[in-house]
Amino acid sequence: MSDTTKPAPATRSEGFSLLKLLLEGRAFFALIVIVAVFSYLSPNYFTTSNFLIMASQVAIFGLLAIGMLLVILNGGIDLSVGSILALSGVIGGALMQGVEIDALGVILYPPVWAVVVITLVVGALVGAVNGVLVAYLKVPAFVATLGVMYVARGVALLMTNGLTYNRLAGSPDLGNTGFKWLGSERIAGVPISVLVLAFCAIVAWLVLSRTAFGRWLYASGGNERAAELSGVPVKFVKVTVYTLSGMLSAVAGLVLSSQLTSAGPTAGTTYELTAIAAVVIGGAALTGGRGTVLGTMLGAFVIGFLSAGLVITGVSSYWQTVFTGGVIVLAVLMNSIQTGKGGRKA
Amino acid sequence: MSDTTKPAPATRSEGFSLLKLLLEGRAFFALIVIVAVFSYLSPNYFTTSNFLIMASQVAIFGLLAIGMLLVILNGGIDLSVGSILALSGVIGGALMQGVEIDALGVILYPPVWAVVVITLVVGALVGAVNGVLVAYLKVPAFVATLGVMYVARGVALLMTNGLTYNRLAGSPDLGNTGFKWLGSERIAGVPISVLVLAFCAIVAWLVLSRTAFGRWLYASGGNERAAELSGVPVKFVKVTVYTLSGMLSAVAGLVLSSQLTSAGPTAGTTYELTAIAAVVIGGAALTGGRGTVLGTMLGAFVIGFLSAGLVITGVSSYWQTVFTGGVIVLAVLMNSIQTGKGGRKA
Amino acid sequence: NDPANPYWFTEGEVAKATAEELGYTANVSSHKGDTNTESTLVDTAITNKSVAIILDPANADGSIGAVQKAVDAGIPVFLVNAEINQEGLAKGQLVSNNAQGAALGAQQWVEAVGDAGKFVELFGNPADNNAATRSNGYETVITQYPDLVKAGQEVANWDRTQGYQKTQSLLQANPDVIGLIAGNDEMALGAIAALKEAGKLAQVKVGGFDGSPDAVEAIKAGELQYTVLQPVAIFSREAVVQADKFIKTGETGAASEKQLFDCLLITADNVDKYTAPFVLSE
Amino acid sequence: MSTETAKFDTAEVVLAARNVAKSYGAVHALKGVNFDIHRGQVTTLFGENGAGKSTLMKILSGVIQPSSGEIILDGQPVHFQNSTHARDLGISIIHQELSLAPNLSVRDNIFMGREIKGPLGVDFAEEERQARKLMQDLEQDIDPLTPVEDLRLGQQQIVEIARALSVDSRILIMDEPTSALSATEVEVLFKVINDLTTKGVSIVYISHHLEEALLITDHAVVLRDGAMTAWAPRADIDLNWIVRNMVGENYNLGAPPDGYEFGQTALAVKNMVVPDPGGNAYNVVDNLSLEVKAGEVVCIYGLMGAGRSELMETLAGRLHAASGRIELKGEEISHLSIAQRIARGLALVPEDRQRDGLVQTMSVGQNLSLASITAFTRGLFTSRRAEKALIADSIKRVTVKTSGPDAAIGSLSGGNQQKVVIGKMMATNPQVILLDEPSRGIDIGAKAEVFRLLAEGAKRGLAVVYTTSEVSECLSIAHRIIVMHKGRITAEFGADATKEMIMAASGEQHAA
Ligand SMILES: Nc1ncnc2c1ncn2[C@@H]1O[C@H](COP(=O)(O)OP(=O)(O)OP(=O)(O)O)[C@@H](O)[C@H]1O
Ligand SMILES: Nc1ncnc2c1ncn2[C@@H]1O[C@H](COP(=O)(O)OP(=O)(O)OP(=O)(O)O)[C@@H](O)[C@H]1O
Ligand SMILES: [Mg+2]
Ligand SMILES: [Mg+2]
Repeated sequence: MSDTTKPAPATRSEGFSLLKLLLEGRAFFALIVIVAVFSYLSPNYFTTSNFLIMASQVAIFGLLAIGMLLVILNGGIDLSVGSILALSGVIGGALMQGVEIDALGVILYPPVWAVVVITLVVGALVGAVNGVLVAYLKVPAFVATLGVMYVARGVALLMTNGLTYNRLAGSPDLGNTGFKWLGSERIAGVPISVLVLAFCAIVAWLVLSRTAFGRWLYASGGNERAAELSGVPVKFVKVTVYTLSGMLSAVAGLVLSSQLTSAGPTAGTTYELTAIAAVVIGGAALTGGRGTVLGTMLGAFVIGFLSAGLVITGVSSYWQTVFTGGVIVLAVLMNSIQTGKGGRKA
Repeated sequence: MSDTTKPAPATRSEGFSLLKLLLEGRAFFALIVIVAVFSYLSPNYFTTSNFLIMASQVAIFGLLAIGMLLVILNGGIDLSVGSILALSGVIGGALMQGVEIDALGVILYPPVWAVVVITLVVGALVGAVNGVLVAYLKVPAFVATLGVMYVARGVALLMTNGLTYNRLAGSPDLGNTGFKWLGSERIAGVPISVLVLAFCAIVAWLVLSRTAFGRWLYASGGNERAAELSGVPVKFVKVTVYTLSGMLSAVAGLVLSSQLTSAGPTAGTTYELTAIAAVVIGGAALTGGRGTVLGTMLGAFVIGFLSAGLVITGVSSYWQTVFTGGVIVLAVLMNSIQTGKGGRKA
Repeated sequence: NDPANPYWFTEGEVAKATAEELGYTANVSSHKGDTNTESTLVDTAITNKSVAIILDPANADGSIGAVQKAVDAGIPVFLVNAEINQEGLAKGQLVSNNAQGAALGAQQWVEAVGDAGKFVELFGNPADNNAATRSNGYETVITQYPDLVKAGQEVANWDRTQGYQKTQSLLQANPDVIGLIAGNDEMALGAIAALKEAGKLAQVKVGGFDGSPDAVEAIKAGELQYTVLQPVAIFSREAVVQADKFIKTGETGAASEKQLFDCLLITADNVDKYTAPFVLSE
Repeated sequence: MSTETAKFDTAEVVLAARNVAKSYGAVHALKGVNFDIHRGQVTTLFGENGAGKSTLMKILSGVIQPSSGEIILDGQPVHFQNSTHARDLGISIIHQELSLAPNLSVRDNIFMGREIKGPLGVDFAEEERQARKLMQDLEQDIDPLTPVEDLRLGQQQIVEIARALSVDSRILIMDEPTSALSATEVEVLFKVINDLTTKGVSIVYISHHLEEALLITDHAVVLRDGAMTAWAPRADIDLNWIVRNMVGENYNLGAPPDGYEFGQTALAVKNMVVPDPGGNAYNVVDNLSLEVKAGEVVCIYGLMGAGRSELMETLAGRLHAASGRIELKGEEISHLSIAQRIARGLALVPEDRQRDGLVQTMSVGQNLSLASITAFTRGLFTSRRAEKALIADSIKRVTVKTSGPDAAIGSLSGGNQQKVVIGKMMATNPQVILLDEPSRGIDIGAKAEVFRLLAEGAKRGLAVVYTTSEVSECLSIAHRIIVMHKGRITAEFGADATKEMIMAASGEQHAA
């Protein structure tokens, strides 16, 4: 009877295979094409310094995209990342300006590490609100995070009255210098923001591929009911991914305001779309359960390198818009055609 | 064995039942609460003239939301509606300014009806591009329409070089007056834009509830494979809904530029989110197959009446953002709780 | 800034034309008010080894970092149109005198409206300090007339569609207003569309700011009372000229970093002198 | 009728339900049932669709909570918080509906939710080793790293079984584990079950394949309409006993309809080749030719993976043949769309009713009328009256048990859902109807009704082609039995064939 079963397809092998990666990663092709084209068009493109600068620009989107990937793997979507980025930037900014404690009449200047921790906690909490709305109150993810997107943005605007916090550098006598470190320092020539991105990406990769949580995430994204019946704590997984996405947005917010040494409440508008585009270009399915950190990073770099290249070569900003849209569709199209041939699913 | 089947739930009845409508339509409740609260807060809210003005503001979102409903019923999503609105407004504007025919050295001023037809066709074509990408090239709807959103916006910017077309009123000696009619005239005291919305809503309602196409749409949104095997032309349905959505966006674009008697390429930014919110507040499921025109209209009115009310009562624009988000989540939450109690679906 | 507004469009075009006249190649890019995009664009300028940056800062506070970055890379920066809240960084800050312009506009507005009645105001994007500067300028003048009562104020983000919708609602809340003063022309034009629709254009007098071609058309048509011309064409040109000087001589040739360019009033009387976008020939 | 006092039996009761009732709103799925599971023995549970079998099993495995009554484990009352809790107490279940994550590999599906922890997070190597071992035990050649979505339905069911086996539980509940398996695999499963029972594991087994279930049962329990109607040890039961207690009368699957002449050739397939839609090198339908006359009933028998589904789907237009002709009443139809084929009188009842048959968001009535909308469209609009008449007619014709045409499709029992799918396609007035495994998961009563329906249709000139994996279903109403193996027809028999002949031709080495 064993003759009725089909042989295992030859390409299936868990081991890390570079070839397979290249073949599967249309995002990788897209990236190579982009780099090649722009290097040809502008002598300034293919330089180490430009790549580092571009990478540090990608960092913001990359961080958001990692959080978005987690949510999308879970079968959800998070529209609030841009707003959380703004809100946490503003909160970080407010803390750097000092907290006035009315009862004592003093202004407290928390040290930078405390600012960072508080900001991350706030981001995580807002993310957790998303998670609770989606997991426990069963609000569709699109709606829940859309609502939170508005609310978080509104709160950020209210906090600052629409204005931007400046002077985030801190001052030595208040003991709160160092905020700029995140955004503008370099270690061995690599901007800190790039290192932060790399760190987060590696952690996310480890979590997804080596831990039980990672498998729970893929399982509940693939078939939530089945995962639940197998004892996967699906609600916990859900709340956690939104929380992590919120926290990563806060990290992005900190990096951004550190890069700019200012924090404004309108930062990050429409970044959610860019983050989603990065994840999807990276091969993830919006229906959940499919996608990798590597792909997402490639997706983020495709978008970032493309827009930087368009600016460097002096393409008008309108054409930039057109090209961005075109590349998003093309990159995903390549995939559809590729799998459309092989896969049996409709 | 007939005794094993469960008795009919009491509320099931095809006939139009007002009570059922009220009970199912949480959007209806939300609307009543909103009207009541603002009427209490401002004497100017509960007046006929204000309702007509608010309705004419809702018209834009309502038109987009009808198109969005069709797409969402099909299990898709259309992020490009705002861009198509802008593009078609700009095209309408360009045509009103006259088409220069180089070979002849003359400027052609098409009559208004021709402008309207051409604009609608362009909107439909852009929509059809979405449809073909989604149905035939199997690009996920989110990505396809995201790409088209960028491209359409970019084209609109390129066409006008970023500027806004003005002087859309036309002039009698060119025989192209009348463009303003759509946006600023009234019939029996009701703004034309509201009548346009009502007309489109009624047509959509008839199509959805009384035609084969409507049935096909619900079926292919509910289970595409089953619909296909039952002889539903699922690809045709898909292309058609995106085309209709594009066309309705063009109608909205015409109404808007007629109201403003000007057409700018940045109009309609982020309107897609508002349109989606209206559809979802109106009870449609983003997974497809569930939703009604009536609900969507209620959803659009909830959003429109809310934001107008916030302006009239003088709430600060930041709080407006917060409230909008809150209402979106609350309205959908009410539904989740309602169905969560009775329904058997998880 | 966002070139979908004729004001910023002219700003970019004039600067570009001037630079090309002086033999430079110029890239015009827009940050659309987003400080992150702005910072990205500055990075690109650095990568492209630009000789000078003419920047319309996105944000008085938020743009300092970007300017700092360019200065650190040894590129002179000239700010136009809006200021940043730090001196000594840019080689020059060439801005129109918003306060003076607002006062000028408000006086003309009071003249048109009369000195008693209710009015409403449309406010620009609050993240842009010009919005507050202008609003304060209006305030200073109008409060001298105690019978002019501000019945409402709405943020319309410099945008025509929002100006239209916010005005519609403001009219509902206050049917008896006699004047509307807007932070820029786009919002004023949106308001005019709303007033026309409500048939109240005769009752409500509207004032704008910027001096855009559309506004000038509206003045000609008698719909808009006046607009305040920002000499954007002048200071854009001047910024490039000073940059050129600085590159060649190390001196900008200007007396101070902050240079205010006075705004001019355009009314029905002098509207004919408006020869090109944002240019009023004397 | 017996009581639950197990006086015939010495084996101790490990898990028992006492007066368990479960209601969903107005629906009383269970009305106070007593049920015993004995150590080291197989208890089979019989009952028609919707009798409450799955509901009872879900309660016993902690998936849902009973409305009233108690559960007794080893003599002590227990309360399961959830399925994980029950699993920790040694109870595992194979669900009737597949509950696998299609995007994950076989290994990940088996171990999700109860990972084997190693020093560096999850010990994937160990999990893989165990998964491989399980596949060997089940005599399946499935690589543990294959994504489940690349497996056929039957193989997925094997994975589901493997997952339950991997838990090492004391009590194993199997809710229709074999609905997608063919005889050979069932045989392997029975071997595994025998091994388990000798080790003291208790089994609950549910199946609509009554003969098959009789092979392993130690006790039989019959549920009817949410209540237990009979209980007996193996020695006292036979097929008649089960059927009698299940549905109250004696059913048989009927005989080939006779007393009329076949008409013209309704469907002809000539040298059809269908490449594997999964992209593999072989052809799933390999140079196959077939003719069916009007009024003829043809049964296609084959093992899992014989290519029957692909043959059916190609005929209906879902898949496309690489070469060959399909003729409907002499007219070539290969180039036509599914809708056009339906309009010309060729209808397919698909194999997987959840995935391909029903639109879950629509009511029973809308599902029934879906394929024949044009029949009640008057001009531009549909006619409510005409549609109602058509639905009422369909419900009567295929005897769907439903509270009304507006009931949600999900509220029907599996068998009735199946009848809705058949009714939907019958409503198109086909000349040829293809049914892919029409009896899957439906009870003997419903099965008999379906076959009666087909036989009646044949008498009126309908050409019927159906597939099955149960030989007894071939030997019911079919005039002709065709055996498929690896995409080819390996044998053809008349109605007088025997079980042994059919099984031998299908490539099954050891006849069950
Ligand atoms: N979640 C639910 N909500 C409402 N009714 C339900 C639910 N689950 C089951 N039922 C009803 O309970 C009854 C028993 O269903 P159950 O699934 O236990 O039947 P079964 O004996 O397993 O049938 P089958 O042989 O078709 O699998 C049916 O009438 C069914 O419609
Ligand atoms: N020659 C072959 N060698 C290996 N595998 C084959 C071969 N032919 C077909 N198959 C596999 O068998 C599958 C055919 O399955 P299909 O569902 O059509 O069978 P079936 O007879 O309908 O069985 P069932 O419905 O009981 O699963 C194909 O997907 C293919 O992977
Ligand atoms: Mg069952
Ligand atoms: Mg099959």
